[in-house]
Amino acid sequence: MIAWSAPAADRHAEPPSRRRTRWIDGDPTLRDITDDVMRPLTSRPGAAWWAAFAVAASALAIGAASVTYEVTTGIGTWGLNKTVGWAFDITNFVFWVGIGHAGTLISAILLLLRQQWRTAISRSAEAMTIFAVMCAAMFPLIHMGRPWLAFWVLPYPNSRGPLWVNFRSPLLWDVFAINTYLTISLVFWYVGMIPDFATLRDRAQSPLRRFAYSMLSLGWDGSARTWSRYETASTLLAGLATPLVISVHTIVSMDFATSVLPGWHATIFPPYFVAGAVFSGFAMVLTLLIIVRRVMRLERYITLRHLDAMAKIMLLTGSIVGLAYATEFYNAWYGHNVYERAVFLNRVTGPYAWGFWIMVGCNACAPQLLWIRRLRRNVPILFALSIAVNVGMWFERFIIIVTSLHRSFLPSTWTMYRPSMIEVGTLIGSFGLFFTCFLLFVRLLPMIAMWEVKALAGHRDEATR
Amino acid sequence: MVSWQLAAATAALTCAIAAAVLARELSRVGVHQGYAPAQPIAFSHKLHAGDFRVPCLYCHFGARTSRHAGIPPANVCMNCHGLLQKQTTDLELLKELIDQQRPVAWIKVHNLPDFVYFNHSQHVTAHVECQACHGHVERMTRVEQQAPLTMGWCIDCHRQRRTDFTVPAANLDCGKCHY
Amino acid sequence: MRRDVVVGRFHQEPMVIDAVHAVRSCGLRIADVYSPYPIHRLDEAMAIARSRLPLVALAGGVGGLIAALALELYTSVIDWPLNVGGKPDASLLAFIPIAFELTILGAGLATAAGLLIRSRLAPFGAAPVVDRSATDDTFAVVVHCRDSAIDRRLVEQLLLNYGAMSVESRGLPR
Amino acid sequence: MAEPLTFWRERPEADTSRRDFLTRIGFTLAASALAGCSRGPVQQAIPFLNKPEEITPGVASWYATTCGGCSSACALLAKTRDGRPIKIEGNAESRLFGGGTCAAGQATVLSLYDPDRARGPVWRGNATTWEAIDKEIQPRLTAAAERRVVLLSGTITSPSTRALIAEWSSRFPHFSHIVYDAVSFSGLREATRRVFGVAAVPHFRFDEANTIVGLDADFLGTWLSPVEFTRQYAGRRRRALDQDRVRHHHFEAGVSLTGSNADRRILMPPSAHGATALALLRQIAARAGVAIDGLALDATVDNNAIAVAADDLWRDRGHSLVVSGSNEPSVQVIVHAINGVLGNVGTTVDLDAPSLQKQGDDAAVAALVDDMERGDVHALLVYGANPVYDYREASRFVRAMESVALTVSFADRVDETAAHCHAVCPDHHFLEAWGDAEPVAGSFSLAQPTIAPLFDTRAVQDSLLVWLGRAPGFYGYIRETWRRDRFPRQTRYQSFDEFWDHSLHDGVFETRPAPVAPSRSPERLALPTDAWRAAASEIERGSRDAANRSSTEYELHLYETVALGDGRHANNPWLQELPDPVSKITWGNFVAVSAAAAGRLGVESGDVLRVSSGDRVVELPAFVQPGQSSDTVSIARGYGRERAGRVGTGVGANAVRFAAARVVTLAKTGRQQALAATQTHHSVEGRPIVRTLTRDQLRQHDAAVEAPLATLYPPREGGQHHWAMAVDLNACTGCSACVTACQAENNVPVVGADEVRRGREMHWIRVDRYYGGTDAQLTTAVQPMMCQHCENAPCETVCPVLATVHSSDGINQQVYNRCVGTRYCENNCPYKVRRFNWFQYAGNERFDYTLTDPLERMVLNPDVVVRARGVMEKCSLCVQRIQTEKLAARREDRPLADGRIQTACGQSCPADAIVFGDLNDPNSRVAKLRAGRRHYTVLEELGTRPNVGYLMRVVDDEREQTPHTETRL
Repeated sequence: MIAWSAPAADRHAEPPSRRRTRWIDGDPTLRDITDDVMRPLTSRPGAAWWAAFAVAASALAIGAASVTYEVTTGIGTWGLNKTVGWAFDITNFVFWVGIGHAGTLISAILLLLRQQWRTAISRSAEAMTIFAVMCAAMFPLIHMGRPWLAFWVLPYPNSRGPLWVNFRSPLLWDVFAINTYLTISLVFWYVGMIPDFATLRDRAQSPLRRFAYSMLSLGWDGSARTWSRYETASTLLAGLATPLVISVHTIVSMDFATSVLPGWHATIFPPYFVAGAVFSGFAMVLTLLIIVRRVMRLERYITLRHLDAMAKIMLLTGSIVGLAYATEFYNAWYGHNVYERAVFLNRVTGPYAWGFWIMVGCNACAPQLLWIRRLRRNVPILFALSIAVNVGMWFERFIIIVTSLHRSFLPSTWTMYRPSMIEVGTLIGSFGLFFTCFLLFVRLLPMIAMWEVKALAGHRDEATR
Repeated sequence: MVSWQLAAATAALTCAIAAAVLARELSRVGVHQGYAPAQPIAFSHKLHAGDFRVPCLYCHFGARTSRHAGIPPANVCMNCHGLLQKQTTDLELLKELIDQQRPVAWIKVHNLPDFVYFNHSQHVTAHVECQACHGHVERMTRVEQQAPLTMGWCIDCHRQRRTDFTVPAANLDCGKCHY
Repeated sequence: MRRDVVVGRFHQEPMVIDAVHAVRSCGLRIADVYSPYPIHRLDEAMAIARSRLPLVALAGGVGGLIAALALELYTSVIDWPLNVGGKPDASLLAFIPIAFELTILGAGLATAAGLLIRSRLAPFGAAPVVDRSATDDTFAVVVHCRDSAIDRRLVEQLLLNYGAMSVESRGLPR
Repeated sequence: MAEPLTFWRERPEADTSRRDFLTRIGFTLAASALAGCSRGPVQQAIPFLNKPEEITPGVASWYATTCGGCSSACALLAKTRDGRPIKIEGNAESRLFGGGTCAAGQATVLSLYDPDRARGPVWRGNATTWEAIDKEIQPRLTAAAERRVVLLSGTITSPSTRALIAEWSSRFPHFSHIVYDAVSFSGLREATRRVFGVAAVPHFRFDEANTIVGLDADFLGTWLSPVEFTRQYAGRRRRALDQDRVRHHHFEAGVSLTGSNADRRILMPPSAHGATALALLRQIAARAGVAIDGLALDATVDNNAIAVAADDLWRDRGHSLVVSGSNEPSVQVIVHAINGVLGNVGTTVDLDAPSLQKQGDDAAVAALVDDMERGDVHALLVYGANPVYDYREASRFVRAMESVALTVSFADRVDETAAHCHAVCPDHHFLEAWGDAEPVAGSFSLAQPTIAPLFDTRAVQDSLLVWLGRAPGFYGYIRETWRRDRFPRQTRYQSFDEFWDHSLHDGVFETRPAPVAPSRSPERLALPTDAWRAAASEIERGSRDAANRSSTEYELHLYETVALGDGRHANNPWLQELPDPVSKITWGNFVAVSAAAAGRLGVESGDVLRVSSGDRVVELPAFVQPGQSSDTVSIARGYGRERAGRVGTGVGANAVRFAAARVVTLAKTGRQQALAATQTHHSVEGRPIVRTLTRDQLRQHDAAVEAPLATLYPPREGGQHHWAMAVDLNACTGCSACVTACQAENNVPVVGADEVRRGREMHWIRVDRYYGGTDAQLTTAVQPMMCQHCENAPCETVCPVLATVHSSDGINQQVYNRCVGTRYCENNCPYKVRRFNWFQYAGNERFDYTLTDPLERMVLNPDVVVRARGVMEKCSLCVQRIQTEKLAARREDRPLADGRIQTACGQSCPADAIVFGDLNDPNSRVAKLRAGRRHYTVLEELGTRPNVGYLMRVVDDEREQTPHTETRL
């Protein structure tokens, strides 16, 4: 027979776990969420945004000028020499790849781990990943002596025999790793945005926007069947992205680990680099979100609890990195290899020791402050720390690359490296590119996954009914 | 229903065709197959090498000993034409140039990039027919580049000469031609 | 136009679940439910079959793996083996990273493609159904009532009882 | 003419006009477009109009000639391609010099194409024709004939030219020929006159000497005849491997190439030079039981070191040798005395066939300047000398020139002296001219043109002939002198033509000369003579006032560098960028100060010092030179040219103006000028990179050779050959001839001082130099380092595009045109021998050295591509030479004999330290050497398995020459 009346609430009592932390402040209705998230997209950008955009764009211009000059004149415009073949270029590459790791980590791994707090930040973290990987991919390209022939690293049939590529070269592994990572991240990001595009489409006022968003939304209608398939897909992609993200930085670390140079040739590199990547990635997410939540007035969704959670991860990964530093030195001492020892002694006491100590201070020591709960929830402190970690992680790569190269096996070849203005300009430019993209992102795309937050809110309704 | 599938299909097809065309064009960059420039003196290989059966190495004697096959100096022409009565405008031009002590500025037909070291004598020593690379010059009134002269084309022959033991083995080391 | 479905609009997830249960226990068929976010318990409520996307992903992955190994082995063992640092032509260890990457790539792309194709998602795709707010804050339950034996008013009443904000009888979407 | 080597005979150079030459190389210009420049849309091929028999485009021909790079006059072979000389190699036929050359000799081929050469005769600053200038000069000469005409020349080793000059003396009663050497040996000549009664420079035989004591004589680098001496020295060391030991004690103030090779290097300030010689004589005499009075023990010298040296000398008496670089007759007298007492005269000091390589006469030059000032000289012809640049009183010389009615310079460019002359009659480059030479009495060599003159120049000898009123044609003149003087002294050939052709083909003709010195008895020499006593007291007087020197003053030690010598090569980019064998500094000279002095002055390397003596001042950067005598500063001469050309002008400062000064004062300027050094770290950090072996160890386990390291990979099957190289560290002196030879052979770019400072020099082979020990006992080790062609090359694995892979015959190949320039290979190379093209060096005005000017591009080797911007390059083991020899063997259907293939570095090495060959041939030299006890590979623990190996240096005492100890250097 048919039950004519609505059933009693207690039938829907939620399992207590759901109730433990509340990841949204206040209790916005679903529509409030839509409104809040769409506000930046509909309202006119404020002065703060324009100022930020101006700075980012001019940085990008500096970078463009530097790269143009370098590509047309020669790598000689950089400070490299016969002994130090890589410095700023690959340092920046590894730095940006590292940054690019938090995004996928947050959305993929935390999704698998059912960490609900990721919902508010995953979208912007993924965006950050994409932009960071773009910046990273730029450097292997422009560091080539003849970048216009870069396509030779691709195995395609050609009229030279055909002459293929060297699948034993870690640089080639990089090519595949970075491109795969970029592709999968883009797919993951886009698929995640389809339902939100639909929302935008249905809310859009101007026909142009409506058309654009309906193109992007691929005709999404929110049908239950689609949703169910959609969730399977997201889980699958997350499951794929997780090993991917780890493999990518493993491969990047192999650029060094598979070489013969003392200070590069180390089996510890893969885990060490992955931890470092996550570390720097979360630092960058923090830096960005602390600004964004303030500027975009999204404190309600990106709460102090979010910051606290990220701080904990920084504390963890930072400690792993610190341990890795220690291990390297232990091996150098224990291994009794004169070249190895010399390199590590040189790192601590040599001409680049200052960089080494910046690295240790920022990466290993500073994050230890995060043991204190009060600091984890103190926004200015967190911000300062996240900046420090970014700086420190850049120096980590610089120290690994330059101090191993400039004094390796034959003392007769020892030299010093000094960056040229062009290299500095290129570094600035990469930041310009990154922030320009990010600033455009926050204005053109929903920087919080509406449907995911709504799901949270919806469950919350249930829980509190 | 149909609309988007159709659209997608057409889009895919267009891209595929475009890519194919592009690839084909790119693979021909720097390949001058069929290059047959007009020469200052309309010398006919068909006449000399074909009809009169003058051996290639009589004029291009360099090929025996040198990296360059060489363009015959005017005095080689005169070896015969000094005696022959037949006169043509081209021959007069040649004689005129000789009188003025001016060498003939021929146009090179078969050009290799500067980063390739090709040695004629090496191939002559290995009994490679001139025609293997230059085509049937003895049938050409105006010489034309018949082979693509791409690296792949060289390699094919070198590979084949590694398996065919009736001929001197060829080498596949990069450093054989690139240094 | 024929009015062969009844649409009930809800504003809260739990009521939707109940309504769906109720409707189906009446022996009525749910055409579909449109919601701004996935409702997990709706799957069993509507008895939606488990997706076969994992198989697609597996296929894609295997394809990528095979393609990668084939490329690496063909180019560096069969087509043109070269002496690179004295290493063997088939340096399988060195081939692993790229093989792995292409596996992931294949699987990932296959998954995405599978999703889009199976759900008919594409540019110029069909416009949404019931109303625009279904992607915002409305849950729309669509009940099949093509059978003339069904009394639509009873169905509408049922939905209203289960907390629908509004109900309407209308033609099938699409 | 079928005789290839004499193809010029039928066409004396005068007939060959420039255009003719262009026709001849016409084809090549197109071909060198292949070799050098990028590829144009339409390429023209311009054949010969009338092909000379001997030239086939693309085939190299070789001509024997004689080096004009300095007065050593080494016998050479010049390699010409399509009519252009492109490479210099030693003439292995030569008994004196063998196949080796020095760096400067290698570079002379580039100076042929120097765009700054005079393009034609110049009269009073205006270009003119030879006819016109002859009309100007000849009457003036005849006018001056009744008065004084002087030919001021550098040492002339050409007997025919000397004969011609003799004709002048007969034609002009008041003509005199005065020989002026910038670096003079007249002290030695004078001493020989005093002791032996003949003014000559003995011919030294280091190959006969078991113990050598050098007093500030850089005989391996710059002194008298370095190529010959290096050959003798290395040969002696090689023989000593399985014989008794050889000892070399070297006393010097600055660190010279020779000093850095010595077993024992002892500090000796210039002021103690005489005293040291005297003390040595005293010790030797004591051992010989020769009673000498009046030689007091001098406290200012290192008597212990001298005693050790004396012991060795005495042990090897009769087969030892003492040489001194001093230009003081008194000192050289003492040195003669020492050699006399030791009985070395006749064995290691050969006076029967003396050296004719230095004939300068300082007294005569000084007198000449006085005469000129007095206006007694009416015509001055300057040939092969540049007194305005390098005469100790240059300004005075210039003033003196003003009072000469006619001054003519034969310089190849308008140099400092020519600029002050009325007429400049540019001489040919020696590669364009006929000539002959007699560097050592009885050893003759010929020089023949290898290219028609590039410019409107004329051989000096032709000018002299013309002005004598004779027809030009020095070629004929040489033939006549040879018919007259050389032909009778041989019996092998009946007809002169036969004799001439063979001499020209071989390039050398050797015969024992009639003794030039009067009969003298070594016995008499073994006793004190008046000459001794006079010299001794002279020295004692001298060293007494040498002692008083204020504390702010430093003794000055001027020296020649291996690269620039006396400065005549200053405009040669290859030599300017050649790292000094000791300091490793390029592009300019510096003030070498000891660490102690640097501390006192508060300066570091790179601080600019003001060096002054009286009113003469130069400013130069300081260089803290390990092993520098504490109170002495060393400055290289040959720099600071004012009219060398666009490359050499203004590089460094001219230190010759201090030649008169004994001491200088130093002051900080506060300015900085980074030194363009190619090596900035000097300690080997205790790493087993340059290995040594004591003679005992060598004897004990001669058989024992370590087994090769295990490898995880299955061995790859190799090809027909397995090329390998062995570098003998026991023979290598570090002279760096190989560096320039490689640069010439492989079109290696010159990048300039700034790029060198940035650590971007492009040399494919470098000579690493490590210091050890202390300033007082400096130990030095050198190691030529080029691509090691590893079997398991780290560079190959990491290249993404297969631009560097291994060849079937063991060569690590670099494919420039495949390279995309990731520099990963460079990073992963443990030896850091790869070189990256940081800029576009060819055809780039910013790098206008050797690859830009069309004239200079003619020196390019058409068989080696010029690398483009952004690609990696490195040593290819001269694969082009391997190809050529393999092809030749195949064409002639003969096996490829061991030793036929020589890499450029190995060929040029005067010490024969670099051996190349095929390991698949167990009897090849290299295979044998690699099997020997001394062989090792650098960093073998990395498992790179290099095909280039090294042979350990053999020492008598582990403490000597092994800079393995941590040092502060």
